[in-house]
Amino acid sequence: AGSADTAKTFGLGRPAEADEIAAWDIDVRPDGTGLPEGSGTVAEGEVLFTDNCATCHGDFGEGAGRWPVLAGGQDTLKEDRPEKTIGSYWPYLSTVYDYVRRAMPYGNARSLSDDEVYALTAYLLYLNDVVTDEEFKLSKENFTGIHLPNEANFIADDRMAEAHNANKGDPCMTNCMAEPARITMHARVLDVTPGAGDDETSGGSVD
Amino acid sequence: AGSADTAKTFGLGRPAEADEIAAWDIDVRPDGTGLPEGSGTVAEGEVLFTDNCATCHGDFGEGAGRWPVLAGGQDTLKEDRPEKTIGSYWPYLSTVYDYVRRAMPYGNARSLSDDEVYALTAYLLYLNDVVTDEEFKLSKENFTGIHLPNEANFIADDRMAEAHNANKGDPCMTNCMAEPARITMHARVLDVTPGAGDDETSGGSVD
Amino acid sequence: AAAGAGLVSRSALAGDPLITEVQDWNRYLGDSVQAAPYGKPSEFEAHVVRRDVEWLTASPESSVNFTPLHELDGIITPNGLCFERHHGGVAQINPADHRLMIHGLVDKPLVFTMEDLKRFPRENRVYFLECAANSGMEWRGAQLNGCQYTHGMIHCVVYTGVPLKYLLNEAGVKTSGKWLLAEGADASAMTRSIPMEKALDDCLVAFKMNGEALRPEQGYPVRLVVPGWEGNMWVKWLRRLEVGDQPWEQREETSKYTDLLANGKARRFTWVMDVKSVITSPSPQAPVAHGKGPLVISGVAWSGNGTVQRVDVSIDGGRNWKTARIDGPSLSKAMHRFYLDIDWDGSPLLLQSRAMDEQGFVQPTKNELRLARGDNSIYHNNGIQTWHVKADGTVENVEVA
Amino acid sequence: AAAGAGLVSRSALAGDPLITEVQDWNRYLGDSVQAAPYGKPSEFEAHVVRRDVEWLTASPESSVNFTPLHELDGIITPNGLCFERHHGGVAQINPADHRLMIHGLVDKPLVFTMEDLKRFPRENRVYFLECAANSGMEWRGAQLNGCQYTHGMIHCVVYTGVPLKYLLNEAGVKTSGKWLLAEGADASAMTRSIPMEKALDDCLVAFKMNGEALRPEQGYPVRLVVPGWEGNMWVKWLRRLEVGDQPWEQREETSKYTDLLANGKARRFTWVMDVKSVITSPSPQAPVAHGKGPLVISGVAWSGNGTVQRVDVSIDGGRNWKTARIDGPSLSKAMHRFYLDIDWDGSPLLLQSRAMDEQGFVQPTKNELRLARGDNSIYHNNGIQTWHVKADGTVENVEVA
Ligand code: HEC
Ligand code: HEC
Ligand SMILES: [Ca+2]
Ligand SMILES: [Ca+2]
Ligand SMILES: [Ca+2]
Ligand SMILES: [Ca+2]
Ligand SMILES: [Ca+2]
Ligand SMILES: [Ca+2]
Ligand SMILES: [Co+2]
Ligand SMILES: [Co+2]
Repeated sequence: AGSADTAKTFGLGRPAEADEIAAWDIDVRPDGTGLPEGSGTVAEGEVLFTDNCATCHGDFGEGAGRWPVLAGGQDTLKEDRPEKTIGSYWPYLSTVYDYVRRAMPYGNARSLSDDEVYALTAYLLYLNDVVTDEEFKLSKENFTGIHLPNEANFIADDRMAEAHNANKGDPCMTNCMAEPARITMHARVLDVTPGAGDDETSGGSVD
Repeated sequence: AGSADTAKTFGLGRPAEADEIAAWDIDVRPDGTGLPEGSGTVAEGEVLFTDNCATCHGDFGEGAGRWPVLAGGQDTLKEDRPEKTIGSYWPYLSTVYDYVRRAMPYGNARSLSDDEVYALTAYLLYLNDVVTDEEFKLSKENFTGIHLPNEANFIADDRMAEAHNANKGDPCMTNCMAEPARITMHARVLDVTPGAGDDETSGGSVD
Repeated sequence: AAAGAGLVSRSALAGDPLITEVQDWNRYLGDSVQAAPYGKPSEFEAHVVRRDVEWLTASPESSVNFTPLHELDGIITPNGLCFERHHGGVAQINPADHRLMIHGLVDKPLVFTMEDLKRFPRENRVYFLECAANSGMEWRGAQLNGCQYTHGMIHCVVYTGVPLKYLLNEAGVKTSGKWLLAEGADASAMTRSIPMEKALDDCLVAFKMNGEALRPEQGYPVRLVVPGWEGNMWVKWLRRLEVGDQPWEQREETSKYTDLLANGKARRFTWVMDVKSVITSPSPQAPVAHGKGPLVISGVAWSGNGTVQRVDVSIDGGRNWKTARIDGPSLSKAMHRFYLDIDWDGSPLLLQSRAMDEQGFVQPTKNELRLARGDNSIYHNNGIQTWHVKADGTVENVEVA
Repeated sequence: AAAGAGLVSRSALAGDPLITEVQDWNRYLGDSVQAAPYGKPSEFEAHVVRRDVEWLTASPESSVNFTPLHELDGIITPNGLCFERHHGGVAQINPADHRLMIHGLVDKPLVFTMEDLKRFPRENRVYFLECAANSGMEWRGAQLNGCQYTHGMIHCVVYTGVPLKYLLNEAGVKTSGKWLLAEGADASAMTRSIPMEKALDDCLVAFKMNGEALRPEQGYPVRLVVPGWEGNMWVKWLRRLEVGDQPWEQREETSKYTDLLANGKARRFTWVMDVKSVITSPSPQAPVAHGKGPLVISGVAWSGNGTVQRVDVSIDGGRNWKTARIDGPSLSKAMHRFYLDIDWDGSPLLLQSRAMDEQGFVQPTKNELRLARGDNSIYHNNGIQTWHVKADGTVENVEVA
């Protein structure tokens, strides 16, 4: 009998087998680590997308109803209602492959083959004008050669440099405004009780 | 606007009306405070007890099944299985009046009149041999003249004087017993999963 | 779609199929955010419930059920698992219909609504509530196999409430007012006498537990909190507070909750809950399933005198002790969680825990208690508990010498 | 029997009949101790539930519901009311079928069962979990009338779990291992990259919340706890931990949970949840029903940087401030409860709270945030909230200047 000690090991758990690791280790990184063997073309992807994805994401990735938009939105990031898509916002193509393989189609995840995910990823590149050739074939080999347009626009967390964070110190306690405060905006959604009244709104969405 | 302050009052609540206080203020103390006007005899109490109490407490307060025993048990307090009743254990008669009025009959509390409670209390005195006359009438007037046998045996909390409490200080950590510990008793109730196995037992009860 | 294309080969792989095959919960959508507006535990936790012992009482409406301590960790008891003790069943009261009256030796007798109470300054405090009868069935010897039954008349939650002193101050206690009678609105109209000194010290009139409204079985809409003192005094469904100059000697402080000694004398007004602890795992309901090697010994300790300063654990029936690690907040009159992480060699153990509180009181052995009080006491059994862990991992409630 | 004999006269008495007449719950027995093995709130609390906002999301299985902060008090969120956010519905997993794998840049890739995890030394810690999108709908301006919706993507519970460092140590992290990928077993197979420094600091692999097993919607049987950091990283149904030398740039750290600035640049890896507070009562869903006089202003404050040092409250829209009373435990990266008890004169109020944390960070105004980041950010809105209390006691969500 002895007490706990951070440095020591406990001899708990069992070795993970190679096949077990392979079964779960499906993540893909921007440098291509994790990409499986295989390939798929834009044309193949179009068929797959129409069959498995378009009901939610629209034939051209424009999004049906409130389901996510996957294509378009280029040059909207500084506008009033930016549209963040694979083409307009996402920094890395690896994320598309990784995410579609792990989580799509929504409600039937892990049902696509590796080749099918290559084809769908190729088609999403096509819908976003990153490739223009319907015969383009995406493969493990050419994958890391492709870059998404917005990659350079991601920066490190610099919240600390914002004015209100940079100037620490005791905040003002009395007469902090020259004039009495006046109301500049009222809540737009007046009835928050779900089911009672009008649930429709022009409001934003949650991510 | 100001912050909380223990000394100040808040002006909350409303005055309690006399009738409201009277409706709830039914407690009775050993000195007779709280006793209502009225009276009742042993004989009246016997009828009431038979009608309203005996199904649970037995015709003579001996307790039906596992329902509480109300009479008897005198001189058992030092024995192996003491029987604590009004006659053998309770220090004050006021408690009988107070409790029967507030909580009995079980399942139909507050249904007895003040006279009825006097009569039942008289009958419980009779069942416990504190009075012996069936014509004895208990009333607000003679109430505090009656003392229960065990009153003198209640003492103040002196747990602090017990050996294990009196000697504070760091307890023994090593070789605290001359010999290795040996098991002197095993749990008597082996199956504690209610509903599974035998729930009957010779064990004690909870108060 | 190509559903299953990748799976055919997978199922032939070496290793645990729970890993190599895609499981339903990894593929198909689960419940939505609309499924459970008020959530409940997993179906796989259905065994984690309060349990009663039918033979203990004549009526399940004046009875007790027990907190499943062996299934819990940390210091907070979830509201759904806090043991219940009531004497006339659970009163169901609409808060709009509830009133709290203060009268007696006061300047201004007052009636408060629940809304009134919520306008006083509030406090939040973590306190254990232990029934004085907890472990009472074990007074004569080991009887029940499971800490749920031997020690489960305790819970520990965060209370939100108004300091009782604010309410008393509002009514204005006369200088002759030395005692307080607290009364419940339930079918037992529960009453207890409380000395004014305690009432003005740390008592709360609480309307919330663990952040939400009190549960009905814990006195909804409002109960008294009497920190460190026996649970029976924490009057539920609190409706009346009378100030007086003497105690009332109510049924629950004479017939019950008095401590019969060997000489026939009985102690009354034994309020403080003494320093106490119990190992919750391993224990009879939580046997060791994994054989020798790393074993987490875990338990709870508490004291009505304040914080727990130290807990020692013995694996040899009290001959030798090791100081356990107290983990998580150490708050006055609250539960404390302790652990001793050992490397079990697989041989039988006689597990004990021994708590020491901030005032230096040390948890006694059961034999020390019996020596002091005889065999006929019921309440305030804070004796050291022994669990016999056998080589096969099963655990029994035993006593040792 | 003489049932009712005493009552006939009573009903004619002056005063509140709820007092002068014997109520049913004071006469007849209530529910027994067998009625609710696992208890639930009073029927009179049926309105205290998590609520969602249907128009927010396309699918209720990838959606959010909100903690009813306006109904709660203290610092602990009851398990049944902790907001839910999931991306593929609630996975229902039998703990016997759950596995946790550690692999990648480690000496020994390992697989743990739940039983294995429970043999490591445990800790108990109180932490808030806030979604980075909390208050995100308010970025462009006041939108929702109720702190449940504006601030309800937060909860605070006690976790019991194993320090992540013990598990990593067990597998043996190679010196090249600088990042950790955490993955869930649900239908979204949720993934996030976590820097090794944080993983080895205060992260827990937790299996209990508030004493009992994790709730299914909170990741039963096991979740990651990443104290002070955005909720999305606290991977639920945790099944895999891969050690690597670089971050993975997963969907939830690129497409989502990145912060778009006015200049079109976007911040990534914004992990810490900034110092923040909100007044929970009065608030739009908790109007003032009692008119002028004593009024309890109550709220919660928290910071991913540690403890909250101070909370100031303004009743005039930020012109003048009073320091509030922080009540209850002040624990690092946990919720704090504050109160300001005022004597309301009945005139309209513009209520605000402003928290300051142990590192000296002060909660900014919404306009300061917009000035720094533009109008298109979604996450990390820790701006000061304004409630307009009108003379009739109703409350609206407004912005002021
Ligand atoms: C039944 C509706 C549905 C179907 C069918 C569907 N998706 Fe989705 N998709 C969603 C939802 C919902 C999300 C967002 C999930 C979340 O909240 O995490 C999503 C997210 C995505 C995203 C990430 C969007 C972003 O901006 O982060 C991609 C890429 C995607 N889907 C691709 C696909 C592909 C490819 C298919 C077909 C193989 C597909 N989806 C089928 C509903 C669907
Ligand atoms: C349906 C069963 C039942 C009936 C009828 C009943 N009682 Fe009781 N009585 C009980 C129970 C149960 C208790 C213990 C309640 C508790 O746990 O607090 C009790 C307790 C008592 C006690 C206190 C016993 C003690 O040792 O503390 C007295 C005195 C008493 N009853 C008197 C009466 C009288 C007088 C009547 C008739 C007017 C009556 N009871 C009718 C069930 C009953
Ligand atoms: Ca990998
Ligand atoms: Ca192909
Ligand atoms: Ca609505
Ligand atoms: Ca009185
Ligand atoms: Ca008469
Ligand atoms: Ca049984
Ligand atoms: Co006592
Ligand atoms: Co962020």
